[in-house]
Amino acid sequence: MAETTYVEAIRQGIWEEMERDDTVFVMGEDVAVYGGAFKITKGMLERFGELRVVDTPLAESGIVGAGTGAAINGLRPVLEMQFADFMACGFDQITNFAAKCRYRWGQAIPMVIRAPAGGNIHGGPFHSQNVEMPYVHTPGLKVVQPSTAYDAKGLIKAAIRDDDPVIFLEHKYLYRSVKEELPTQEYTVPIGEAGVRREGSDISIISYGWMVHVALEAAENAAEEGISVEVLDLRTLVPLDRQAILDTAKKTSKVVLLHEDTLTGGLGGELAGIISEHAFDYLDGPLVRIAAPDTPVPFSDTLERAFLPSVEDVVAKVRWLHRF
Amino acid sequence: MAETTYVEAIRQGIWEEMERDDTVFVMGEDVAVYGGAFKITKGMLERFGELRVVDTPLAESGIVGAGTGAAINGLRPVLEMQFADFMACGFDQITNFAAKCRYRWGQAIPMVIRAPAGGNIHGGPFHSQNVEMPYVHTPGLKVVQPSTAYDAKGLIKAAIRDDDPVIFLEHKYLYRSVKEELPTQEYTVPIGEAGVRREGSDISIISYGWMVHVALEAAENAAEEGISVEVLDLRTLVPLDRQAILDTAKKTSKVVLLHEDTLTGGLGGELAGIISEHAFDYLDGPLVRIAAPDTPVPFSDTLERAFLPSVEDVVAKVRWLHRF
Amino acid sequence: MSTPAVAHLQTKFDRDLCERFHYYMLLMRELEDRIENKLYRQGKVVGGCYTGRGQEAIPVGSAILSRPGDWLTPSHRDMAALLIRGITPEEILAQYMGRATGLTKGRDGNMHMGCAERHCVPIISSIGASIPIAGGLAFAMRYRGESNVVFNYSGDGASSRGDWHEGLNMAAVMNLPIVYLCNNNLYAYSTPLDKQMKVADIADRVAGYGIPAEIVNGNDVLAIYEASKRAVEHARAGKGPYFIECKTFRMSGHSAHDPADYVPNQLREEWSRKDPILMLQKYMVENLGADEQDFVDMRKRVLDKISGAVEWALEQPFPDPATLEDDVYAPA
Amino acid sequence: MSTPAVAHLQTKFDRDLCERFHYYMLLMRELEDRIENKLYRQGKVVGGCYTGRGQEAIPVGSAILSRPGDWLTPSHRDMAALLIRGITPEEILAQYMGRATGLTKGRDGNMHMGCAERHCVPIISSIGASIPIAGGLAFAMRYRGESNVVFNYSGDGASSRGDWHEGLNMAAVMNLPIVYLCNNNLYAYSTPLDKQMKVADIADRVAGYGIPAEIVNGNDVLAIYEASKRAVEHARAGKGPYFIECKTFRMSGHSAHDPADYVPNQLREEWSRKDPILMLQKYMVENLGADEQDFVDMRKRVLDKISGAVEWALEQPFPDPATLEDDVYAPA
Ligand SMILES: Cc1ncc(C[n+]2csc(CCOP(=O)(O)OP(=O)(O)O)c2C)c(N)n1
Ligand SMILES: Cc1ncc(C[n+]2csc(CCOP(=O)(O)OP(=O)(O)O)c2C)c(N)n1
Ligand SMILES: [Mg+2]
Ligand SMILES: [Mg+2]
Repeated sequence: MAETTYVEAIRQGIWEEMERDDTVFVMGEDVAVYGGAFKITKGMLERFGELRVVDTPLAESGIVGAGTGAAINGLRPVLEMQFADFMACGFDQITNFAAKCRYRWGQAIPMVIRAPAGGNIHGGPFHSQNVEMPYVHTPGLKVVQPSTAYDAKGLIKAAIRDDDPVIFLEHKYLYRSVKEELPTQEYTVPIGEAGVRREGSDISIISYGWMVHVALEAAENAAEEGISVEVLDLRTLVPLDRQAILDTAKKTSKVVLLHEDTLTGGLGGELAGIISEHAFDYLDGPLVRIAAPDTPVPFSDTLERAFLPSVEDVVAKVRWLHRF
Repeated sequence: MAETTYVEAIRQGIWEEMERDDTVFVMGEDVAVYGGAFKITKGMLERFGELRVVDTPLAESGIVGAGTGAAINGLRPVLEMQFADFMACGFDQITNFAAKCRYRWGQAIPMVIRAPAGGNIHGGPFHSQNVEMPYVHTPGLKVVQPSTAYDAKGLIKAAIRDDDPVIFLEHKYLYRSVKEELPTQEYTVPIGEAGVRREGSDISIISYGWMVHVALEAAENAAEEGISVEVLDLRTLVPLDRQAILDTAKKTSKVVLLHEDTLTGGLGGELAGIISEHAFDYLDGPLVRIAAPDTPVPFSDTLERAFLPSVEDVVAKVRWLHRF
Repeated sequence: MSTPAVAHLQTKFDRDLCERFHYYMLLMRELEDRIENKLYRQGKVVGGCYTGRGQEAIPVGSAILSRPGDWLTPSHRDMAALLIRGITPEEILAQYMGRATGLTKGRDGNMHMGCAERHCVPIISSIGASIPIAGGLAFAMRYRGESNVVFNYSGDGASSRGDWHEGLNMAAVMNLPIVYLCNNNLYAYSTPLDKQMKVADIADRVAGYGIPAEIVNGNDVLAIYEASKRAVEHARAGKGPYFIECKTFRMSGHSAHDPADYVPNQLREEWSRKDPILMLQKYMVENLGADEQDFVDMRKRVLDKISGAVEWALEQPFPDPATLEDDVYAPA
Repeated sequence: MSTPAVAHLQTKFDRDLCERFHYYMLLMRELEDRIENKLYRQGKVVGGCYTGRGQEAIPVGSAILSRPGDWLTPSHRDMAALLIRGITPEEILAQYMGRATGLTKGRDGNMHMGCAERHCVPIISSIGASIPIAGGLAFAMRYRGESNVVFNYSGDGASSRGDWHEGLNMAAVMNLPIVYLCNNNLYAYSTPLDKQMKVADIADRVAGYGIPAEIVNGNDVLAIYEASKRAVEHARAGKGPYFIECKTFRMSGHSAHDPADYVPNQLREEWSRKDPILMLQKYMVENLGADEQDFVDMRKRVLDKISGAVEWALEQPFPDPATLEDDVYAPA
């Protein structure tokens, strides 16, 4: 059977939900006629019509606001930000209003904000950022980032069915670099459940997004040196699967926290907080964070490669921690 | 000699810098004629004139952009956000442009964005938030929050002299609740240096802002039970004083990380990351985070009191950790 | 500032309708007065305190036209819009006092209230943010082919915000059924209109969106009613958004703690002569046979209602701290 | 869309000035052509690739009026503005190729470049964000009592952003010396003007700020020069901001990877007949005694310059990874 890419998996997921539920609609810049900057919404205009596939003016705050209003009034918007970086333009609407509706007045906001994020595409400071943390930090939002085509489809479907606002971060580098056969049967992937991608006994790497693949490659390399590495893919950043995080930490007693996002204020700290508080007795070594350095995302290849955590970086730290 | 409040200390600091350097100016909503929602800029219009004390339209992104442009063109803007919560409206300008100018094109942005933050004033979900983390997470920005009148004056002066954009978070509850005698001589407090507020040997509490006072009270109570608590006031959140953080952690081997901000994605995680990685061998107990729960800031007294970390919460955790 | 077009009344305003106007305007006035000048100063109300004193005609003359399926996004000076939608003084007072039975269960405060069932979006504190939200509410109406409309309320200051621009523009491009009621009360906090914008009227700003706009006397409930009627018919008929600029004045400080020294006395005096309640009463006397005694009776009715509500509210429980973490997310 | 007023030329355009126009327009055209159609496809240029093909008259006719103390905030379709400010093809090519000697030292890419010394703010990727920045630059000019001005460049799509609104409004209220050059090229990525706004002209949007606006033929460098001159004089004289809407067309995809199928062929053909370089050449032939051979010579000069620059750029070093963490903060 044919393999489905990550980008196509997301497209299928949205498509299926639009077939299933006519309150679901997509909205954003260039999503209708053009089919979206990354072609996620391609063909939807023709199938679902311009009431449900809506090109907007260039106005992120307006788009998020409109989505939120539509969600209040009974629809299930799936909004596209052309790049995750520009979600910053709708930051107030997302964090100050949408996130708080349920708490303030019991109003559900069943809205998905999709945003192509991440680097390794020579996108530079404005088209490569990992923007999860401000949203992870905002109570009321859920945050998801799939690392595989299977999860991408299952999670976008779950996100659309979810009754809370979900920030759905798609990794641009994974769009076309990962693919797999998908089930013919319908399925969803539950929000809030991490997945063990590789079992291991010496060291755990906890990661998400593209870095899961880096972790798996590093684990493979480490295996050749006799180090058994477990890889946990968080998949959902809010709510975090604390159980899975603590389970793997307790199992291996040595943990590497890996993300593509910059170090300071990144999710690695949150994970360190959880583990160092709740699995302290189990730890046999420092919690090692591997992340991009605290700089804007550089453009040029030599710099971007140095910026992004690499398989070698991970193997080196794994080796070090193993010896600890 | 008369004692100076935190609010007045900031006012004096800005005033002195405006006297010293005529490229310094203040800009924001209601800062000129009205003297600012919290009266920080009171009297400045009369003294410095309307070219240097500028009322703006209601437009946070416009204000931050104008400040950034003015900084590029040789001035040193001190911008006021009426409440830290509304900085969200200028989020793109702050994080995507101002923060990256030096890295992208070597352009200094000597700008201060002042923002009244924090709760305990019955401000509810839109007027009580602790917004530091998205800015802590943005390379290129510095982030400061003083806990005393002395530091407030010294740090605002240092921030104005700093050649990088500084997010200066003022705690609204401290504005009028703390005061002290200030030196008659001019002084600044260096950005990037934490301060030990109380020496202790059993347990360290690392905190900042209003929570430093809560920590000190808790330390006092703990002392009565024979527990010696050290209190470290970070003062600057970016760049963090790693040395001071690791020193106190290594000294006492038991650390409580305390902040008013909500737990998930809060600074406590970052601190846990640093300590669990770089002082692992010294730790004799879990890193304990105390923070507000992951909810919007509630309005009503019963809820807000339950939401905010209290002296009792801290004492209880200190006691627990001491016994560990 | 150009003067509002003199209202040329086309509606036959009957006594019944005018009494409803009168009732809601008076109820808002007296309820806010009680809150600001009594309960706030007595420390019984928590947090800040914003009133729409002098602006009552705006929510009343417009919201009274709303149907159950419509949505409203009031500003912090539109309490009467909530009252008209059936939200009670009891609920409002409990909200102001931070009680568990308030509209936000004590989680939010003062005017930051609304109600999903009665289709009122609680005030969004970020000024201007309600404009795109109104767009989305209206989008859903168009999506389902309804003839409902959104009543969006905001102030002059809001019109400087980027959200205002983005929201108005999208509504125009998408032809959404929204009636914008802008209360131009000459100030945004301490900032006078000429520091907010260079043009004379907010309506001048609206022309650039291709949205019809008109200027009315914001203290004349009859004029607002007529303009709103035109606007609502326009929007219900699928002709898109419509903007009404209501020239008015904030007869109070920005909030209870603000003495508003920055407002010239002359301006305050000038506008106090244009009190919207007095204007309506004059009309009722001159055209509908009402007399002073009617107004005295009405005021008593309103004050009694409020007193009863205050008593009730003061006995309401504060929120149980155990509920602190409820409702951040949907129940699993 | 209303037709631009026919340029009524008041300036005596001499051969020297027209040759400068010609040179910069051609240099931009050919340099971008080399980048997009050769270097990009050869994989020698990193990242995306945006050009201003067909829009060269706009940066040229305006930036040529800039003085050293002025500031420019070009958009991604204004390469000639950089060239006029003295930024070289070498620097631009090194930037596009991500080299250490590019304008951002390889830290940013493609059109996201500028230069502090030559007073060009590098393109801000967040569309619309440059409008408030222009305000701040101009504020500092007024602060110091200079007669300098800011040249701000943006597109039709930008005019829907909140930042555009906030920035224009503040500039109007504060009477700041800014000349806005809006390239209305009918599209924002795939989005045509009628999905961007309901009014016909961007200038209609500007009226609401109290900023004078005029519409010019964006492919006529002489008309742009004249309008810019009026605008610059206005701004230098302390009369505040001035807005010029340049009607033009993007003679390429949004970027190199975009075939722009959504553009009707007819439109493309119509506009290709209005090529700004051909328009200028026609003027020079008819009025200034230029002939084909002059243009052939000029083109050769430009192509030689570019070839030399490409050679140079290809030999430039890539950034040293050791510099990765430099310049995030001021040196201690
Ligand atoms: C985005 C934002 N910035 C600042 C504030 C603080 N603030 C609250 S009300 C107000 C003035 C609003 O003026 P206007 O829109 O004219 O409404 P009015 O209060 O006059 O009815 C300000 C500045 C806010 N709530 N939101
Ligand atoms: C805030 C923001 N949203 C989206 C984008 C993605 N984007 C880049 S250029 C562009 C279209 C810009 O249109 P316009 O302003 O008309 O300029 P043009 O490209 O036509 O010159 C878009 C949507 C962006 N850069 N910034
Ligand atoms: Mg107002
Ligand atoms: Mg365009």
